[in-house]
Amino acid sequence: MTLDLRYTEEQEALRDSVRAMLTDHAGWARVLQVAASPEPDDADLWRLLSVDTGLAALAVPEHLGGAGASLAETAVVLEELGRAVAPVPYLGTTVAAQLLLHLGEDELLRDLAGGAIIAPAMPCDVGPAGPGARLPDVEVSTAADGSPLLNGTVCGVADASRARVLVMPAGGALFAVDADAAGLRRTPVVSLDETRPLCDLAMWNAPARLLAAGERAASALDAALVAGAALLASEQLGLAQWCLDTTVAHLRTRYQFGRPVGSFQALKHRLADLWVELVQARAVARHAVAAVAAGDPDARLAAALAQAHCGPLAVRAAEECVQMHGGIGFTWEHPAHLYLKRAKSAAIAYGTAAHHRTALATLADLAPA
Amino acid sequence: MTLDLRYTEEQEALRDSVRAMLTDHAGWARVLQVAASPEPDDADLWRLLSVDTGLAALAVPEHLGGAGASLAETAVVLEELGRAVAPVPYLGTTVAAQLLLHLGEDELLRDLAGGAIIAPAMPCDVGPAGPGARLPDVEVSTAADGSPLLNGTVCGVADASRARVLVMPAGGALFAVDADAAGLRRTPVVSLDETRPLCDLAMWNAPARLLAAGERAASALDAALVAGAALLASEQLGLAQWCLDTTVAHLRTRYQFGRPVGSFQALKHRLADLWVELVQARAVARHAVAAVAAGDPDARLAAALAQAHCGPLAVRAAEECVQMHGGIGFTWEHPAHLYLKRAKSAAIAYGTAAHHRTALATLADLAPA
Amino acid sequence: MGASATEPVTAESLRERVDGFLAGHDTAQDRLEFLRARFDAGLAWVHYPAGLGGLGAPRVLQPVVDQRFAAAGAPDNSPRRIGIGLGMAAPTILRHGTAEQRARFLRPLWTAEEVWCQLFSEPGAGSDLAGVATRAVRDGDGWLVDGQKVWTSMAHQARWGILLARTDPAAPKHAGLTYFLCDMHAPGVEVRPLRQATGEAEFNEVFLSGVRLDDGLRLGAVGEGWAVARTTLMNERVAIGGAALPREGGMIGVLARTWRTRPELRTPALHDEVLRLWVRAEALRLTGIRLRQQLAAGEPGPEGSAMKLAFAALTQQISGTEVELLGAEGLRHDHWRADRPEELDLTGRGPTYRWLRAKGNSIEGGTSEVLRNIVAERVLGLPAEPRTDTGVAWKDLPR
Amino acid sequence: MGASATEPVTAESLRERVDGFLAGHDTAQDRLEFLRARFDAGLAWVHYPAGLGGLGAPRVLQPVVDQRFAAAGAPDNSPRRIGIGLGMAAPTILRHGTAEQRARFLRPLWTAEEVWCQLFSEPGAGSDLAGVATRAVRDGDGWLVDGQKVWTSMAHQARWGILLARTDPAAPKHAGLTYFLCDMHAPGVEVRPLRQATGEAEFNEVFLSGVRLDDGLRLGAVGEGWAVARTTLMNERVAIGGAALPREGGMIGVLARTWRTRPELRTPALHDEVLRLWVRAEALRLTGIRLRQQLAAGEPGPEGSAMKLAFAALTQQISGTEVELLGAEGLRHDHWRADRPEELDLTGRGPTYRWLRAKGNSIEGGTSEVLRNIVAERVLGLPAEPRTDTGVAWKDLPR
Repeated sequence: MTLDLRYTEEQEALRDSVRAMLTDHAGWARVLQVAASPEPDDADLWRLLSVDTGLAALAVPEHLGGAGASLAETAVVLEELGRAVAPVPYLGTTVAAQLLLHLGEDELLRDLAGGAIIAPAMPCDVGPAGPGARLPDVEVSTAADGSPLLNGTVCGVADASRARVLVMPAGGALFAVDADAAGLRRTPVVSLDETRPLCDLAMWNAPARLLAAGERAASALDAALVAGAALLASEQLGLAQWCLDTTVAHLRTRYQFGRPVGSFQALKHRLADLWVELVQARAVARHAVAAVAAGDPDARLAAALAQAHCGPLAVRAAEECVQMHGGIGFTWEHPAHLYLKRAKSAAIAYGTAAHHRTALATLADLAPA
Repeated sequence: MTLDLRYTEEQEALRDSVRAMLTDHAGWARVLQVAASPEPDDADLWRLLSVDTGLAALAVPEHLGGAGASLAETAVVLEELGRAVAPVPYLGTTVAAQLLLHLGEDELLRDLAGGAIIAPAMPCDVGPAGPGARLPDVEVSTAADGSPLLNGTVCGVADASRARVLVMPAGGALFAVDADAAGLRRTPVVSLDETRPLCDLAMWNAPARLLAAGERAASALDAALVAGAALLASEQLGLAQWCLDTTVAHLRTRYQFGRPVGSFQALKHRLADLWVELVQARAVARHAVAAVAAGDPDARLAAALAQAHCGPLAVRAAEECVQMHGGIGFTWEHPAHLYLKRAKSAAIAYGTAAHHRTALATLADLAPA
Repeated sequence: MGASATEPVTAESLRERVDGFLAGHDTAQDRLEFLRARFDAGLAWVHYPAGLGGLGAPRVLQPVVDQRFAAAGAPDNSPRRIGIGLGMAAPTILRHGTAEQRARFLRPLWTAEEVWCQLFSEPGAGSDLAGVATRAVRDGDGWLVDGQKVWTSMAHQARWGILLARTDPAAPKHAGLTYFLCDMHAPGVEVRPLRQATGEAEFNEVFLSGVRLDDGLRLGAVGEGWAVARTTLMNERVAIGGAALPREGGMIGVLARTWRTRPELRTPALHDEVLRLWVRAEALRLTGIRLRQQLAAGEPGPEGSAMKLAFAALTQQISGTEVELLGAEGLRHDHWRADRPEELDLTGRGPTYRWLRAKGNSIEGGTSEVLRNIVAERVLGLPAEPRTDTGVAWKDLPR
Repeated sequence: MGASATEPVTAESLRERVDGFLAGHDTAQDRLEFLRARFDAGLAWVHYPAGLGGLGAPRVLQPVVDQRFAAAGAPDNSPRRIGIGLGMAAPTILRHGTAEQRARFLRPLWTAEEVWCQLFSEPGAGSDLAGVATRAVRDGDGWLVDGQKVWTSMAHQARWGILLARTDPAAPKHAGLTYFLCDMHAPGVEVRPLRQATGEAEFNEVFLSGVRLDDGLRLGAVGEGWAVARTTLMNERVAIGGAALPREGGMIGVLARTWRTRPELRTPALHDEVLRLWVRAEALRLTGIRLRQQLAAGEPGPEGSAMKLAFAALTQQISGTEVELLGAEGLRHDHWRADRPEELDLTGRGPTYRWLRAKGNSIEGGTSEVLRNIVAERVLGLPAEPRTDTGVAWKDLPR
C-alpha cells in the first residue's frame, strides 16, 4: 500500500493553531514552573486541550464526543506538544483511547472526550517490542460479589498521576480501575523528566472492572502499544525540530571571536548532519502514523523503525542543543535541559531503540548469529 | 603487572633506521608497481629485511640466527611497514616464528632467520577469537612409509605465495609442508589488498611432517594467533599515522577559496578527533605487544582490545585520507587507495573487530542478553 | 506573457497526444527518426517550450509521457548515457542560450546524437569551482582556450562540453569567468583516461591546448560565467534518479541477503550493526518516497541534499560491513582491469568493488563537505564564513 | 643562574627530608600549624623555589613527598577544595607576581587558609575569553572594576579571585586586558549561585559593581593581561588528576556491573554497545597509564588533550547507555535540590545525575570544540582560520 507521507493543508492549519495556543499557554518559563512544582502536569493547559478545544480526543469518533479525525492529525498535535515539552498527559490518554476503541468501551471514551484523563497503567518503558516480558505481576482475585480485585505494584507509570481511570493489564486480561478507588495508592516519583513525570501504583484489593480477557485483551493492548510507539515518534520529531531551530537561532546571534558562532564550520556541519537525520525522521514518523491509521500490515514494523530512528535522533538533537549553547545551555534557567530530559525519557518510553532493533531482527528476518 | 607502554630509545633508533630504509626502497610508486605486477611481493625488499638486516627475525633468539630482540621491537618494525604499506610477508613470517618458537622447531627457525619465508597456512581471517570454528577441513592420511599426507583446500592465505615452508593446521595437529612439494598447488587470488595478496592452497596427498598434535598443537597455534592479533595492531597504528600525517600535509598546502584547506574548521575537528583515537591506539597497541612479550595472563584480552580498537581506526584514518584529498585521493595515481585497501584487509586479518568484541564478551565477563 | 491560445496541458491530454503520436509512428522504425519525431512533436521534455521538444507543460507531468512511451515499447534516448546533456547542459542552454544556440544544440542533445560532457573541475579547482584557471583569450572573432580539466566523465565519447574558463584574471574570481560550449572535436582537445581506486577509468582528464572556439559558442555574456554555471550546478543537484525502490531494493538488500543465507559468517557483535544499517536504509528509502510525493504535488524542498548526504554515508558503511562480514572471502576482488564503464551500477560487481566505488559517492557531484556548507547556509540559514577570496583579483589569490 | 651550593635533590634525599620533618612535627598537632611548617620546610611543592614552599626540585619528585606524608597520616591541604588556587592561581603568581605578591599569597594559598576562584568567563565571553567586557578603570592609585563573571566555582567560599578585566577598550582585544587579584571580600562583590541542569549550583555568577582594587593587586603590567592569563590556562590543561584507575575503575565499571548483575534488563541489541563502550573505556585507561609513564620519565606530550576530549565523550555515552539499560527505572531521579557540592564525583549519586552531569564535561574547562581547535593547530600544525577580530579595537567588534 502506498501511504501518503505528506502533511495535508488541514494538518498544517491544525499545527499553526496548536503552536499559537502553546506559545501563549506553554512558554518554557511556565513549563519550568510546572515541572518544578509539586503538580504532575499543567491542569490549565490540559483543560484547554481537552474540554476547550477537543484536541485531546481528536481520534475519537464524533458520536462519542471526539473530533473524528485520525491518528495522523493526533501526530501533528504531538509534534507541537513535543516542540513545547508541554507537561500534559496527552500521549497516555491517546494510547488509552486506542485501547478503548479496540474494546468498544464507548462510555469511557465519552468520559475521555469530555476531558477525563484515562491512562494505561503500565511501566512507561513497556512497548510493542515484547511488552509481556516487562509487565509487572498484578494478581487478580474475586470479591464476595464476584467482581475482580487487584493486588500488586506497578512502578514508573507515565501520565497517570491525575488520571480518573486507569486501564490495567493483569493476569492476561485488561481492567478498568477507578483511580480514586479505595485500595489504590499513587506515589509520585522524582523523575528525570518532570514534564512527563512518573508515579508508582500500589493496589490492595483494589476494585476493578474487567474490560477484556484472553486474545481480545492481548490484541487490543498490542495494537495500542504499536500506536503509542508510532505516535511518540512525532513527539520526538517536534522536540528535535525545536532543538535544531533554537540552536540555529542562538548561533546566528551569539558572537565570539568577532563572528557569529554559527559561521564556524565545524558547528555548521554538525547541524547539517542533524538536519539530514531530521528530514529522515519526518518521513519515518509520518510513515508510522500513516501505517497505523490505515491498519497497514506493516504498522508494527513501521512503528519499530520509527522508534529505532527517532528516539536516538531526539536525544542527539537535545545534546547538540545543550553543547552548542555552551555554558548557558547547561543552566537551569535555559529551557535546553527540559528538552534533554524529555528526549531521554521519550527514548525509553514504549521501548528503547535497542528493544525496537531487537524486534526488527524478527520483523525484517535478520536472525541473530 | 605494570607493563611499560613507552618506546625505548633503542626502539626509536630502530624506527629511524627502518623508516630511512623504507623511504629509499619502498616509496609508494615502487609499492604500486609491485602491487600491479604479477609478483605477490617485493623480493628485493624482503631480501633487505631478512638476509641483509635480519629485521625479519628480530624476535628469534641469537643462537638460532635471529636478533634476540622481543616482539616489542618487532612491533616497531611493523609500524613502519604499515606506514609504508610495504608488500612483504613480514607479519606471516613473524607469526610463523612464534609458532615455531613454541614448538622448539630450531631448524625451521634457522631457515627463517636465514631469509626463508615461512607462513602459517590458514585463511587470513582466522584469529584467536575462535580460530577452530573457521579453520577449513584438511584431511590427514598416511603414506605407505607411515608419513602423513594432506588433502584439502585452504582459501585466502596471506604471506604464503613465496613461502618455502607452510605451517598447516589439519585434523587438530600442526604440520610443516614444503611449499614446492608435489601435491600442493598455490593459486594466486586477485586481492583487494595487492600489497598483502592472498593465495589459495590445494592439496592432493601432499607430503607433510607432523610438528605437534593435541593440546600442544592447539596451545602453540593459539599463542601465535594472539601474537598475530597483537602485532597487527602496530601495523594498523603505523598505517593510520601515515594517513593522518599525509592528510595534514596535504591540507596545509592545498588552497581552495583563497585559504589552505586545512584552515577549514570542520576538517580540523575531524582530524583532531582522529588524532584522539590514534593516541589511544598507540597505548592499546603497545600494551598488546608488551603483554604478549611478557607472557602476561592478560595477553589474550589485550590483543582482542587492540584489534577491536586499532582495526576500525586504521580503516577510518584511510577513509578520511581519501575523502579529505578529494578527487585526487580517489585516483589510482595517489597512494591513498593502497592504504585504504590495506586497512580493510588488516581489519579482517586475525579476526574482525566484531569477532574480537564477541571474544571480549567472554574475556571481560559481559555475557550476551 | 499573454494568455496562451491553446488548452492547458493535463495528464489526460498528454496521454492522448502520445497515443496520437504512436498511431502515426511505428516504434520499430529507425530509432533516430523516431526520437527526432518525438522531439518535434513536443513530447521529449514536456516542460520545455514548444518548438524545443516540449509543450510548456508542468514538469511533474513528464512521467506520464515517459511511461506511455515505455509501455508501448518505444525506443528511448539512453537517458543515463546522456545524463550530463539532459541534466546540466540542456537547462543551461535553455536559460542562457541564444535562439540559435537553442535551435542548434537541444535537439541532437535530446536524441542522443550528440553526447555532452562537463569541463568544470580542475586539479586546482575542485570544491572551489570559481577558482578555475583555464584561460580563454580573445582571438579575433573567437577565443583561444588553454588549460586542464579533470573528472570529466564521457569526455572520450562527447561531441560537446560545457566549459567554464577565465577570461579576466585581474577581476575577482567570480567576476572573471565566461561560459563556453566546447567543441570536443576541435584541434588541441586531448582526452586521457583517469584511473580510480577501483582500477576503472570512469573519468578523464581533458587537456586544452590552443583550442579555438568561435564566439558563437559563448553562452551568456563575457564575465557572466559564474551566474551561468550556477544554473548548471543547481540542476545537477535537483536530479533525483528513477523510481522509488522497494524495501531492500538497494545495497542493503545485498547485505541482508548475505546475512540471511550465510549463517556461518555471522558474528554476534555484528548483528546490531546490520540492524542499524537496515534501519538507516529503510529510513532513507521512506525519505525518498516522501520527497517524490512532495515533488509530484509541486512542493519541491531541499530534502534532496539530505538524501545525497545520507546516501553517500550509508552506501559506504553498508558495503564496508558486507566486506567484513565476508571475512577472507570479502578480500577477493574480481579484477583490476582499467575498464571504462558508461553506467554506474552501485550494486553491481563484487563487494570490494562496491565498497571502493562507494567512496566516490561523497566526492563526486559536490563533496559532502561542500554540501554540508550549502545545507547549513541555504537551508538552515547559518551565516557564511568570513571570505578572504572574493574581493581580490583572482591572479593575486594564494594557491 | 649560577651553580647552587646545595646538593641536587633526589628521591632519596627528599624521603630523608620528609622523615626529618616528621621527626620534629607531630602529625596530630594543629593542622594549620603543621601545614605552615611543611611549607616553610620547602616540602609543600618541591618544584617551587626555596622560601616559597619548595626546594627547586624536579616536579616529578612531588609524589615521593606526598606519598611519604600520606603514609605517615599527616593532614593534607584539601587539594581538591583549593584546586583553582593550586592549579591556576599559584603558577601564575609564581611566574608573573612581584616578590611581595609571591610572599603574600602563596603560603596561605597552599595551606588552604585562603581559597581562590577564577574570574575569567563572562556571559558574553566563553570560548572567546579574550573578549571579556568587565572594565577596570584607573582610580587614583587603584582601580575600579565593573562587570559580570560567570561559571565561578568556589566563589562563595573564596577569599581571592584571579580576574581578567579590560583596561583599554580602544586597543585590540588581546592588547587591552589586565590581570588582577580580586579581593572577594571587597565592597561591590556579589556572589549568586548558578543552578545547572542537574539542579545543583556548583558554580556562581559574580557581579562586580564599583569594586576598588589597590594597584598592588595588579599581576603583570597593564595591557599584559592576556599573556598572564595564558600562563593560567596552560596550567589548567596540564593538570591530570590522581592515580591511574584499575580496570573498570571509572564509570564503565558501574555500567558493566549493572549489565552483569541485572540480566533481566539486557536487550540483545544493546550488547554490542556495551562492548564498544568497554573497549573505549579500557583504551582510554591505558592511554592514561602511558601518559603518566611518559610524564614520570620527563617526556610530557600533548596527549592530555586527547584524554580530556575522549573522557568527555565517553562518560556521556556510558551514562546515557546506563540510563537506557535501566529502562523505566533509569528515569527515576534522586532529588532536584539545589545543592552546592564542593567536589565533583562523576560516579556518585544515581544514573540520571551522572548522565546529566557528564554533559558538562565537554563544556567546562574549555569546550571540546575549542580543544579540537587547539589540537588541530598546536598538535597537528593545521593552519588557523582567518581572524577578523584581532586587528580591530575591541569596542568596535560586533557582538
